[in-house]
Amino acid sequence: MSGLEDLYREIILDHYKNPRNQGELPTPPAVVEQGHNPLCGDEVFVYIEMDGDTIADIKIGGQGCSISRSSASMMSTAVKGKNSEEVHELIHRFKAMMSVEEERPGHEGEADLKEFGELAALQGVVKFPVRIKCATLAWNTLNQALERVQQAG
Amino acid sequence: MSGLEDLYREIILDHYKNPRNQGELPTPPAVVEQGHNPLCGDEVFVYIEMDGDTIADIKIGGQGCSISRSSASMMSTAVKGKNSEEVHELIHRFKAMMSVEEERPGHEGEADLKEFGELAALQGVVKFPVRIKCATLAWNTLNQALERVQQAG
Amino acid sequence: MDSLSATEIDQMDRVGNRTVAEIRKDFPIYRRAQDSAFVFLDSGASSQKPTAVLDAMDTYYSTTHANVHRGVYAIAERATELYENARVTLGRFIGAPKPAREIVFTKNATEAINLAAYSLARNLLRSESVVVLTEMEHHANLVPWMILKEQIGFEIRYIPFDADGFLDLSHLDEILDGSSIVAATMASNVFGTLTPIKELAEAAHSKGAIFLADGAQYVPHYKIDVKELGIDLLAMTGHKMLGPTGIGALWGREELLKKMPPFMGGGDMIEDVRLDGFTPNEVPYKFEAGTPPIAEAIGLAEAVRYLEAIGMDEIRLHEESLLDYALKTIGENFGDSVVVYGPTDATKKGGVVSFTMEGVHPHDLSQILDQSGVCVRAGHHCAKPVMKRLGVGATARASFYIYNDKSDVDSLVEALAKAQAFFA
Amino acid sequence: MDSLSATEIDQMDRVGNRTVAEIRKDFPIYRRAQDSAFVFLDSGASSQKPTAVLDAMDTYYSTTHANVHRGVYAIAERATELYENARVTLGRFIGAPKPAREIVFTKNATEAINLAAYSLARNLLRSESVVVLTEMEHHANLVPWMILKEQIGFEIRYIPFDADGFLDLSHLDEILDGSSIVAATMASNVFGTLTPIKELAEAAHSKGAIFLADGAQYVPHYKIDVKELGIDLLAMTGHKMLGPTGIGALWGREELLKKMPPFMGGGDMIEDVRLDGFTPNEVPYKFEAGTPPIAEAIGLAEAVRYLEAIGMDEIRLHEESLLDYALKTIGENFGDSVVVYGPTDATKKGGVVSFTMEGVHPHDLSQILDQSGVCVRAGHHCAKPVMKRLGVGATARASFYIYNDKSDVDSLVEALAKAQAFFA
Ligand SMILES: Cc1ncc(COP(=O)(O)O)c(C=O)c1O
Ligand SMILES: Cc1ncc(COP(=O)(O)O)c(C=O)c1O
Repeated sequence: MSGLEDLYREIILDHYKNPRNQGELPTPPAVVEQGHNPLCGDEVFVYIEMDGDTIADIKIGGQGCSISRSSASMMSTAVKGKNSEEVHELIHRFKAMMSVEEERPGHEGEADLKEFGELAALQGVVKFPVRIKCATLAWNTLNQALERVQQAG
Repeated sequence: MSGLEDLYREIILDHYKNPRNQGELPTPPAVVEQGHNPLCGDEVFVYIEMDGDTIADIKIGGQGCSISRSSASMMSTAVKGKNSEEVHELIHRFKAMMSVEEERPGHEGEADLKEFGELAALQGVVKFPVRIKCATLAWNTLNQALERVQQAG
Repeated sequence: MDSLSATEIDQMDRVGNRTVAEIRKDFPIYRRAQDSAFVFLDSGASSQKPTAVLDAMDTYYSTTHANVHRGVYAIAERATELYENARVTLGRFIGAPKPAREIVFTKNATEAINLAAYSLARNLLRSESVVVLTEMEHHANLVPWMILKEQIGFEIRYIPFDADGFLDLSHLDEILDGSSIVAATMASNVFGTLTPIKELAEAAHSKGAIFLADGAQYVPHYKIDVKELGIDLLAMTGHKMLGPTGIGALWGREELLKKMPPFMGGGDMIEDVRLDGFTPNEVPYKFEAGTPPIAEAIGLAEAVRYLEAIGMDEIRLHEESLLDYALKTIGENFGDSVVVYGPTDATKKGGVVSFTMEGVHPHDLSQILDQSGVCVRAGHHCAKPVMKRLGVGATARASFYIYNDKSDVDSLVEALAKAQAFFA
Repeated sequence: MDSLSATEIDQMDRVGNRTVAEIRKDFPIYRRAQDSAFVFLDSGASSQKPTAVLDAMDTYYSTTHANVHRGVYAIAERATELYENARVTLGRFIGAPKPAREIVFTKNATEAINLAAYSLARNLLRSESVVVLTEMEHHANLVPWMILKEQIGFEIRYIPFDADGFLDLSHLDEILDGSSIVAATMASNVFGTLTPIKELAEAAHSKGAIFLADGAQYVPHYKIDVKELGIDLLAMTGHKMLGPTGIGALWGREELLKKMPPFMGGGDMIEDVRLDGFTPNEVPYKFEAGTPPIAEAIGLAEAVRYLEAIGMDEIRLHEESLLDYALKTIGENFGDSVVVYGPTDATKKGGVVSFTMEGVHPHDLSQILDQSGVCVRAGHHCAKPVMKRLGVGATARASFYIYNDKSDVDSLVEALAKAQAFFA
């Protein structure tokens, strides 16, 4: 199974099998956004409950592959308790790591990998272009949820 | 200019340069039908005036290439004075010669070529498939004009 | 599987009088793949192409290319002739009574269905109309109707399917009541199940409705006679039947095509254009706007000749034997940990096996199989309503064609076992 | 023509730093034609294809073919990558600000215009709306609007052209008043004249209208920068720019594309489908229903690379020199017996000469030229309203591209003289 270790790191499989923050939140006060991967049918629901400008709670629903589910799970732990600017920065950096940002911030992204903690495990996905959409699905959906919060506010 | 004699027989060029029965007829009593060759823009107007079941007069208008104009000109002399059954038979046989009838009547068509008179000169067109539409344009238009007569009658 | 007879094995390793090994020599992709395993089980998505098809297109481009229908010079005439002959070749292949006038070339099956839908809608559909589809349609036979519904506001009704992936016809009469158009796939691209097309066509006609068949998954694998089936319109796609990409076709009964208004406008589909309007050309040209996929039509005709030389009945027999073996082997090896969707009787379906493996998402499964050179599709197969009914987001799908043999099924099963171990 | 300078002759016999003789070696059709004369002057209808384009497609089919966007296995990923790279290659070629999201692949320019027309019509056109076209459009940019007008009932206004084949902009402001869409060709396929696209786009925008440019005859021959021109939508076709048949594209500003509703429905263009409706995918996928012309997109990208290597400015210079020579030589040899339509100033038009010969119908002319191996188009060039304005049923048209040289023009003139003698 050579080549696959890059994709399926231990930690990814762990988040896949034991997803964190799974479930729903009552809306309102939470908002929920649904994301689709049109290519494979994966779906994610991202519930966020804000406390002022901070994500007080987050839950993940839906179904998907190991990459999509583990990325969502890791994301949920990474953003909980962060304010919207920090979250946006994280989204930006995550997408840069997935090389899907229009302006790729050069090697900056790589240098910052350490701070990514567990998320860095998803780096190997870049070598499997079709799977990038799996990894970014939850992040794009979170972004939309934040936009919804902003519009409502 | 080898190969072209088959297409451009003397008689064809003669009808092209000196078209017979050119002009219009007052409608009514005549009927007129317009035909288009969608591929090249050639147009033909066929005017027929019936006397009972017989084509008493026919005039040809429009514009087109040598094949289209000479075929119309020869047709006009061939059908004038004939009754509709005879004309339909002629249309059928002409189209058979052009090999565009669904059921091709085997070699029958060829055997009958003599009776075709001048029209036989157009036989060479078959070797130039794109030009077949030029040769049959007036004939199809005449057919439509006869249909119109019948519907009106 | 020691119960396999020699005949059964033989059936899997040959198609008619040719061995799969021989057939593979006709497909250049198997040459490239010689040093690494290449177990292509995704012909349901798109088939590979034989050299003859590629050569037909190259020869065309290298000797005769010119735009069709308009040139009076020799290569333009020859190009026109090749293009029109391709129409007749495809028409005859499906039993079209008037092949030269009933085949409309499109870029794929999807365009064929959209063409039919847009054109029929204009004359036929009002806000009170009813269009009947089935719940197991590919998006290609769902979304065009939904787009038109948004604009016109008619009702869409669905013929449901049962747990085995067969259409449930128990309420057919009711469902079809008042319908103007009935459109159904001939073979499910998820289950492989065959739909009772003749029966559906008759039922539609008894209500005065027009019947459209989506043959995308059927025409590549079965002998078909549109007249015998009594259908009105048939959508096909070239790339699933050994032909190139960029070509498909709509067949329609001449009388019906004549009544249908044009869809797209442009060159070639007109008889006359004035600034104040236009007169459409005759069928089938009325529906072919602009420069058509000329080389692609020529390539598709060559694919049809290739299929005919092998024999459609032989192809079906071959696929059925592979399917039968695959269903049995998967069952024996994985028991309940692999769920196969659709009937388990190989005679009732096409060469398609959709399945899920417990604990391994189809996406991951496909990725891991790829490490063993095994190519299967993973996803919703453009049939999201079917997925919803099955209660899954996606399935994995293996599909067979003439270049597959017993060893491919064995490779699949082996790779599945590895995947199961990896995610255990 | 003894006044021709060495530089002028050189200009006709080379393109940039390559001679036409060298370039012809890249085009297999010139190999086949070596023993008989082959003077191809119909690139305006469809161009020939270099080996590089055919090879790119063959290599794709022989090593990587699989359906795109859906497979997780290696060759499907690679096919997707090649297809998406082709999008970017074409987008960059025309200066698209966001190539990956702004190029929609279609089967030809005609589909591109129909897509734009059908989609825009839905949100934008009502019975009181106004669409402005020009009187010198190809049917591809007339008939789609006429079909929609039959359904919606808006007004179509035309910008007229003058005796030289230039658009007459004297009443532009009036004509554009109240318009929602303005659509114009960038280069007339009959006269070769160039239209003032930037000016038209600005005028359209000043009225709040969307501007669509038909680049079918322009993109193959000129450097183009959509951003610089300020247009909103651009239709292109592959087969006129060294690419294969079966591929074209619509470029659109991302913001505009995002607002436009889908045209055809099917796989790949959706984000979600339920039995009660669907959600469209993001741009550009929203407009690409069904399996796209994958190999064709890859072939077109190769054609773009080939054109770029030669240099668009060099191509224009070369064609201009041939055009200039052709206009002069025809004038000198045939005087008033040959009428050339459009301007006689080669700097103001593309490499197209439309003409008629007294006493010889264009159809007959083309047939006789073919005997000398000279391929020109005869007919209405899918621009019947233009023919009507000129008061002719048809013209003959010679058009130039990179593989033409001075000897081709000389052969044309010689063959014309023979035809004149034959019909004298
Ligand atoms: C000006 C113009 N527009 C549009 C088209 C249509 O191109 P296609 O037939 O490739 O769709 C053509 C080519 O015939 C053209 O010359
Ligand atoms: C049942 C069915 N219908 C229609 C289609 C659409 O075919 P295409 O993508 O070639 O238009 C497919 C293929 O994906 C299919 O399986």
